[in-house]
Amino acid sequence: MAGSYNTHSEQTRSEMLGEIGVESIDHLFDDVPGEVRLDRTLDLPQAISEWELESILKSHSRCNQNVDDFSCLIGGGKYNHQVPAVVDAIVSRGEFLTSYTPYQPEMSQGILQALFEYQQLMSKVTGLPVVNSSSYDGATALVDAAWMACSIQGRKRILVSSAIWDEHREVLDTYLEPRGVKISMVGICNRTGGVDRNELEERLGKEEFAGFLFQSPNSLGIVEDVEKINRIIQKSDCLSVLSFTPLLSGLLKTPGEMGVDIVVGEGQPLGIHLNAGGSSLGILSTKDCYRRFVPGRIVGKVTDIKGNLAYSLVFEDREQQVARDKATSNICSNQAMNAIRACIFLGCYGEAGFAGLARLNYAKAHYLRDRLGTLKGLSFPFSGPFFNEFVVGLPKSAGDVLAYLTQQSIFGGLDCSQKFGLDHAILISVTENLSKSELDHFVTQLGEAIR
Amino acid sequence: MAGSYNTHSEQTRSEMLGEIGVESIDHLFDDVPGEVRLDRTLDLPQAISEWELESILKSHSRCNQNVDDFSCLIGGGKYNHQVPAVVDAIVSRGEFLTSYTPYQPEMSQGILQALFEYQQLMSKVTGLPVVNSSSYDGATALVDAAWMACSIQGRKRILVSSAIWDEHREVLDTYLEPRGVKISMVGICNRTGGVDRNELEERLGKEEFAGFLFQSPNSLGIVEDVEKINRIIQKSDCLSVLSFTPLLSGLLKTPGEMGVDIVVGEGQPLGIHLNAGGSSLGILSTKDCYRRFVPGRIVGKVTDIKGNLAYSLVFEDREQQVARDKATSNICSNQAMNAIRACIFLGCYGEAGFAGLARLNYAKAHYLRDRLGTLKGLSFPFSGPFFNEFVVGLPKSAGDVLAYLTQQSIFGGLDCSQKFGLDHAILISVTENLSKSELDHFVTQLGEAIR
Amino acid sequence: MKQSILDKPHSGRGQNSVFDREFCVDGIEFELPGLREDPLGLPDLTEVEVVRHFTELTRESYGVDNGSYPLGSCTMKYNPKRNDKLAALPGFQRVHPGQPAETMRGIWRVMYELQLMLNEILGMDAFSLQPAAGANGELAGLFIKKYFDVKKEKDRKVILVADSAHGTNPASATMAGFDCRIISTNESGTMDLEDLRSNLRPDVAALMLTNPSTLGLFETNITEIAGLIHANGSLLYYDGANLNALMGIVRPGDMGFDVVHINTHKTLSTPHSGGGPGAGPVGVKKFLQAYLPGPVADYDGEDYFPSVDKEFSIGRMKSGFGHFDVLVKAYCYILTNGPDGLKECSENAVLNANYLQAGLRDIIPPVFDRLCMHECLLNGDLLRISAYSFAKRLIDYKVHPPTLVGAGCVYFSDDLGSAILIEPTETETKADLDRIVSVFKMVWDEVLHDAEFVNNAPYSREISKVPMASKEVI
Amino acid sequence: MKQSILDKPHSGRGQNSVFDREFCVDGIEFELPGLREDPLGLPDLTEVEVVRHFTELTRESYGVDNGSYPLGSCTMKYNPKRNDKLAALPGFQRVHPGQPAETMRGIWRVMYELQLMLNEILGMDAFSLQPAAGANGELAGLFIKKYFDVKKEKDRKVILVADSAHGTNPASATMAGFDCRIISTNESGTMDLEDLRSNLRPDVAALMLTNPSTLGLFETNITEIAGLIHANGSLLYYDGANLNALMGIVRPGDMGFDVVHINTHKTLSTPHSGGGPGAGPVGVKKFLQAYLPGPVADYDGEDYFPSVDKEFSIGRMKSGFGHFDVLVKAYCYILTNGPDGLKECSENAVLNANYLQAGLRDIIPPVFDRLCMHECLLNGDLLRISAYSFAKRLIDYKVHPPTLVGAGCVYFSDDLGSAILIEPTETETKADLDRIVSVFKMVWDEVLHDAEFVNNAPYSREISKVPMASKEVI
Ligand SMILES: Cc1ncc(COP(=O)(O)O)c(C=O)c1O
Ligand SMILES: Cc1ncc(COP(=O)(O)O)c(C=O)c1O
Repeated sequence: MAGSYNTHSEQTRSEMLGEIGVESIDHLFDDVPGEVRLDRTLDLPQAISEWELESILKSHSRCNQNVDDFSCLIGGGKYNHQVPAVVDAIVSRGEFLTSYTPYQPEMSQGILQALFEYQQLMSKVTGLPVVNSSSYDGATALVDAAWMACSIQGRKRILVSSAIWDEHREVLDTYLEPRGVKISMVGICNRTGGVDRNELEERLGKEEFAGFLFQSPNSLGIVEDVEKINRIIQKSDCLSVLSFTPLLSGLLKTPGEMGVDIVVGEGQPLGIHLNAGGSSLGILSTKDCYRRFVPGRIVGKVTDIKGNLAYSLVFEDREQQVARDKATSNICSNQAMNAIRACIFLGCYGEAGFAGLARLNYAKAHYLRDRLGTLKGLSFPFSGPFFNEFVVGLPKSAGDVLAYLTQQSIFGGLDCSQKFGLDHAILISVTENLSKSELDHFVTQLGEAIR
Repeated sequence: MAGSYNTHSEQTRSEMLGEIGVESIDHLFDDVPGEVRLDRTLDLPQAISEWELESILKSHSRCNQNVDDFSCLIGGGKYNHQVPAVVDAIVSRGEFLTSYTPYQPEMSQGILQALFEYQQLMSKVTGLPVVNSSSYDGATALVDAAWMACSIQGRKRILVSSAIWDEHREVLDTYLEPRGVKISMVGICNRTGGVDRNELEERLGKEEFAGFLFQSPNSLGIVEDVEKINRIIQKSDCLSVLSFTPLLSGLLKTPGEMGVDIVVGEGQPLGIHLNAGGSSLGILSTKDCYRRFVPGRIVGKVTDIKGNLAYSLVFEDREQQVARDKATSNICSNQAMNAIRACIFLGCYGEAGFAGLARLNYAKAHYLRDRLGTLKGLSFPFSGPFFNEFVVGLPKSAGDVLAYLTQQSIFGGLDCSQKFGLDHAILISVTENLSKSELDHFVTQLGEAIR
Repeated sequence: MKQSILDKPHSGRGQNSVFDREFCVDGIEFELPGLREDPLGLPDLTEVEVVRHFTELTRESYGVDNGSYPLGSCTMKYNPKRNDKLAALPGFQRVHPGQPAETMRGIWRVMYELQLMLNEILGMDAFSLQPAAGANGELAGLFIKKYFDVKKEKDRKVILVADSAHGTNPASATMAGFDCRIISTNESGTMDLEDLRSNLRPDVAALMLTNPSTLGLFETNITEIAGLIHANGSLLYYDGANLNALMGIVRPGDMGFDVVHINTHKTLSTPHSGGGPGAGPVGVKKFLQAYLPGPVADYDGEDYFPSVDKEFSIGRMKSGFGHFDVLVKAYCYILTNGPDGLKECSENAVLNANYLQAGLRDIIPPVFDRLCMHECLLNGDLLRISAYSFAKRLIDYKVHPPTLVGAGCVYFSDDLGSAILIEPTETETKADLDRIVSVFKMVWDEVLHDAEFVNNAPYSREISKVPMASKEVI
Repeated sequence: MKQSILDKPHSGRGQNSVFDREFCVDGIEFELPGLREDPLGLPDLTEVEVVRHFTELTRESYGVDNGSYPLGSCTMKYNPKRNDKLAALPGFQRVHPGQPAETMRGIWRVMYELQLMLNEILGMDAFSLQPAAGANGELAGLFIKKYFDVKKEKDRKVILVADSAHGTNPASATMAGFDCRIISTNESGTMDLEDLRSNLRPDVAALMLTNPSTLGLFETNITEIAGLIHANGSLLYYDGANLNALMGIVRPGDMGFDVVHINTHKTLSTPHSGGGPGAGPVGVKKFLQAYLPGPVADYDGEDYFPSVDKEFSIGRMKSGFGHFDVLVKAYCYILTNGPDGLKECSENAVLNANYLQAGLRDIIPPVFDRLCMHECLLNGDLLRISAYSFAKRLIDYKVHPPTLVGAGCVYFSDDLGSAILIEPTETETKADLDRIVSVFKMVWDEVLHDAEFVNNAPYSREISKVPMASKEVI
């Protein structure tokens, strides 16, 4: 017998079969028609011990470079922010890690409270009262928001800024096309790199949309003037849907304060590892009046039979397990533990730390931008304000430059050539994790690369 | 203000000072004579953030090679055995990790039980009923045993096998010399590599010793014939003290069964990381009649006021906090969490797994020994039986050979030249962690090295 | 209810280690639109306060590490610690998805090999690891209706689902732009073939089926069903939530399924983490391979890399590459078990469920009197109190309640309103199972003596019983 | 008492993953003397059983992560999680001590820098990081009597210790081959200088002193004491267990101490892990440097490496190189705090202790009516029940009892039999301290109303009160 986690000895199995009244394990599967049963052993590698497993996985992991060994200036929606050790320490505790969705509030007050506090803290960050206890990631949260807008407005047309992440655009297509939602795009202002507000106003004046979806900082790193955009939207009968980086609230008024109807975002910067593009967190937040359109789990307060307050999953009649084909979404498993990561992250940094973090990101990115300004041959195609990410025009192929930098142990940014009329260009992101000497080294190496 | 873990704002400090009735923080230190007070800031690096700390430590850690990246054939008392992930997962839980010595049994039944179970499981492995809840490491446990023997026998003379680890010998000297204990040595049989039993018998016949200290496998990898040695010891009025590798009990009769009086050992192989020579575990076990001579903490059962059984530290009148200058030892903090590691390790492997592990170590080591037998130029100076470690004679300088192997990402063993009449020789250790292909690769590379 | 993190007295210090000596932020003018002046309202706590707060919250939670968790349809088996450890290797965890492909070959290798292993376990030809969870896998699978568009069969607008289907099935159908038709269950607990036949019209794109069903029974007529579906030109969709019964024994692909999804957090032991992240790989037969969401992992005999069929792929299901951090644990699980180990898992899962069914039949008989698969559906009608209340008392004996109406995500039709679905999984020992049975019997005895007492359970937790479908307090 | 791991029903499977397909062990003849035939008697459990068992045991334990732990003299401050994480880096954790020196330069660098930082914090000239814990550091420090041997002053056979000294002080003295003489404490809680003078004879090798003392008070006469000791040709030994009061404020080296040890698991925040491992670096003034136990870390301007003074070193205190895994956390702690942060730690530690002393003085006045340092010694005589029983009731309010006779390792002479030593540490917030005070007051009120009730506390734990010095049940 094999397998590290199997339990019974042959003798125990016999005993148990005896109790059941069945002769052999095989007979347990009598319902399976003989003609489809597998008549051979699965063609998989044979079982291995813990140390063999460890050596195989370590060897695979060593085939990857990682952001500990490289300076990482790649952003594009996922960022190499510090994950406080406290976050990892808490979420690895078995009571959280090995639990299921908390269907039994009596057994799960702790995890329900953590999710509730996620909703509360995230609500501070978005400035809107309702937060679901997670969508899959920033991209699917944007889909969720788009669909919410359609449902709220009873209209299957949405208008989208062309400066959202490419991946998000792709995901919108995947989900909305089969559902018959029509997507139209608004371009950017070639000077600032922000949404072309004139075009926006024009489009909204001419057509009816369920919502306008835009992003800040946008895919060129430009921090949009949310208030101005919102004012334009409000003149039409269309909802404003903002996809934002939560860290921005460390510096700016919250989207809610600025009048956004539905706020979504990628939660990865909040204590979630990069995971090679693996699991992250979709933030989704909205106004009270739209609560019944929200997808996914919501934790709220109920009373137990003694009348005491207790946390519980609430408002389930929107969800698939109750509403079935009428549900706001099909989401069932979500990103609960990553939401809790974000909650602990916000708890660790707190008011002062969260603001400090945003400031430091700004300061480092602007330091680098200024230093790069001294390099001959670079250009900065957009004049709009930026936070911790910006576009640099290069005098030669971005691919070559990035390849050179990779050889110097630098992930130098993302190629954004041939977009928005750019020729050779890269999108560079800076986080608190980059030291001054790393930034200076990057400047030197980029200088080398474009010589 | 600086520091990541400090609590109070300036305002809180003022409030608190007000409650105390002191004007300033400075006044709290009025008892410190002005002439010795530090009148400057400590000359230390300025405070850093979590990510800076992480980058510094990662950079230091990268200046070391490690046994994940290298094939490790170094043993010599510490071994690259698998540490089951379960062990790390449990001991990192805050309830255990951040607790103090369990002085309050009511708050600490769990950790007391874990330590009690360590004592129980370790007692199975040593074959002796009494186990302390840890000495610092194998070396200091040997000192502890030596001093126990002296106290029991009222005699400050001990006889020691010359084939114990060099480090252990050094540690014996450090501790026993100031205390006036005389150490005599017994040589090895040049043929087998085991204790020279004739010399032993002769010495014991001539002089009176408190105890004979020997080691198995000894520092040449030879598994001593404990029963035979014990029979010799028993003819004299001297205690037998064995320092052993606990894994040996996976294959052999326990030292207790073979009649040893005090068993000590290095517990590192039982779920404790190598830690660059850092914290490990001293095993100490003995017969009931010697219980009052045992150093360190012991966990036992007591009754609470309702008459129910409870775990507690017991038998403290031997210890420094009660007996003070009459104590069996000065040990206070010990290796509790490493003892718990060993306990979980034994729990994970269990009867079958522990035996299996010992067998596998034996099998792999003997496979390598056989393969090396086919290489020209090597010699095997000792004929005694071995477990997972053995000496190989080289045709050229061990230093050169090991340096060559290091370049091939192999930690090839420990230099044991110029000892016991050896010329060029290395001590090679094999654990379950080395795969067949690594062993084969080692044979090839060693072949290259001695060409 | 513990004190909320927002109500903790703020120490007023906050995280004062957010600084970099080389960057003074104090003097900076932030040139951004909409600078904030008021505080956000986040708490300012010290690190030890944060640690204590969340440690305390974990202590009011319950996972597989704490005891039996026989939540039917959720397959709460042991989550191996070694997998958690290896998933956290920096060469996995600290890799940015935007890195050049040649700096992440190991990632693509793991994904590629996992795809192949899933092909073999499920009898499919190709997998995409993109979907974030089971329901997302369903959706991906249904988006493959693009196949019909390409075939110019645009009128296939209906998805058939069993009446016992998990809620995600109809919800996914709607999200993919379909209408649903429900197929009923017959007396023996399997799909009613008559009803199926009568609903199988040209507008049917696919039948979604869980096998074993959410009633814990194997669809004995599966080959016939597959024949009917295929004869109609429709696709047969496999909801793999219950795969744990079948590994190494029978493969969905061999049963005739064209599209499948699995939940790695069920069958393949990845932790469910209180709700997620999970992962929901979607697999297909050869003729649908080009439609898979991408990128998928590919291999050219030398390098491992991402690839996607530009023409046919249904597109991306999410940003990034699928939940690598979760998937790598599934990969570890398969490698550790090997083919014989996986088969034994399924054998023991079914053995354990039947052992429980047999042990409990005196007090809670099976709904369908036959052998079950990896979970048993028991009839709570004879219980004298509601199954809901009965289950709450189990909590006091440290047994997580099984799935039932009001607890767990499975859908039971009205006539199954008091059914109890128990899935012990293979990692429970016989002693564990015996204890579960004895706890049920103990509670049963308690009900006989003092139903009111049991009705007001649990007594051992921070809060008292929360009534079913409690109204939210705002 | 939970079921023992030895009493769990053995599943009979054990760890069946101990195998290597390439090495069949079944046929092997093991050529070893004394092969075993009978089982050892270890349990055979599945992995989930092991995880559940030990998880359950942790849940019946209490650490700083769970709440206040004001155990006097133990300095139970917050143990930063980042330090645990970094100590586990494979480049630290998976390094074999027998590796060639050039493959472990990073280890020696950390140790070297830590030695220098300790020199600076303590005002000493050289440190060895070898000792395994505080008591082991003491022993190392006392072995430095070799200095007298070299100086041919072999008759210095006596160590002076304060009557309030920790038990390890006299025990270490004995283990180092000395006799002890006890120096008494005067009315104001500091060392009785008269008694000291009268005991200061030519046979005295050293005076061991904790400063602040274990009574929580600073030895105001420290310079005078140092003068006396040195005039006698003896050494002044510093037991650094209470260093947490003094960082950045006053340095033992500047007070005249010749030899010091510290406990990293106190002042420098390394977890005490339920008893250990700790670490007890030992430091000396220049003239004793050569005697330090080795190897110590050294640096030649290029490389970091181990070194030892072959002629004078007292030798090795243990195998390996000192508790690197613990020491690296201390190193992280110092780096994170920086000089100002460390000073603030000590300031706040003293502030917190005095705040508690002030808050509690109505019901439990200080033994010595003056400002205390990092811990306060309170007089439990007025409590109406024993301090031991009083403290047990605190447990029900989730406050770990402070140090007192029968709890904690500090030694109190008879006249201090009901004293209570409280050390909150700097990582408790004002709110925490206020809660501790209110809990004490609550219990005080309870005593007034129902002393018997308090006497039988605690009520919230798995077991009831264990009487002081309970007899072992065999
Ligand atoms: C039968 C069935 N289908 C689908 C799902 C949804 O899977 P997920 O929660 O991974 O989205 C579940 C989950 O419980 C299920 O049991
Ligand atoms: C004053 C004093 N000295 C020495 C020690 C012994 O230190 P360790 O437990 O690290 O051996 C302690 C520990 O509590 C102490 O408080």
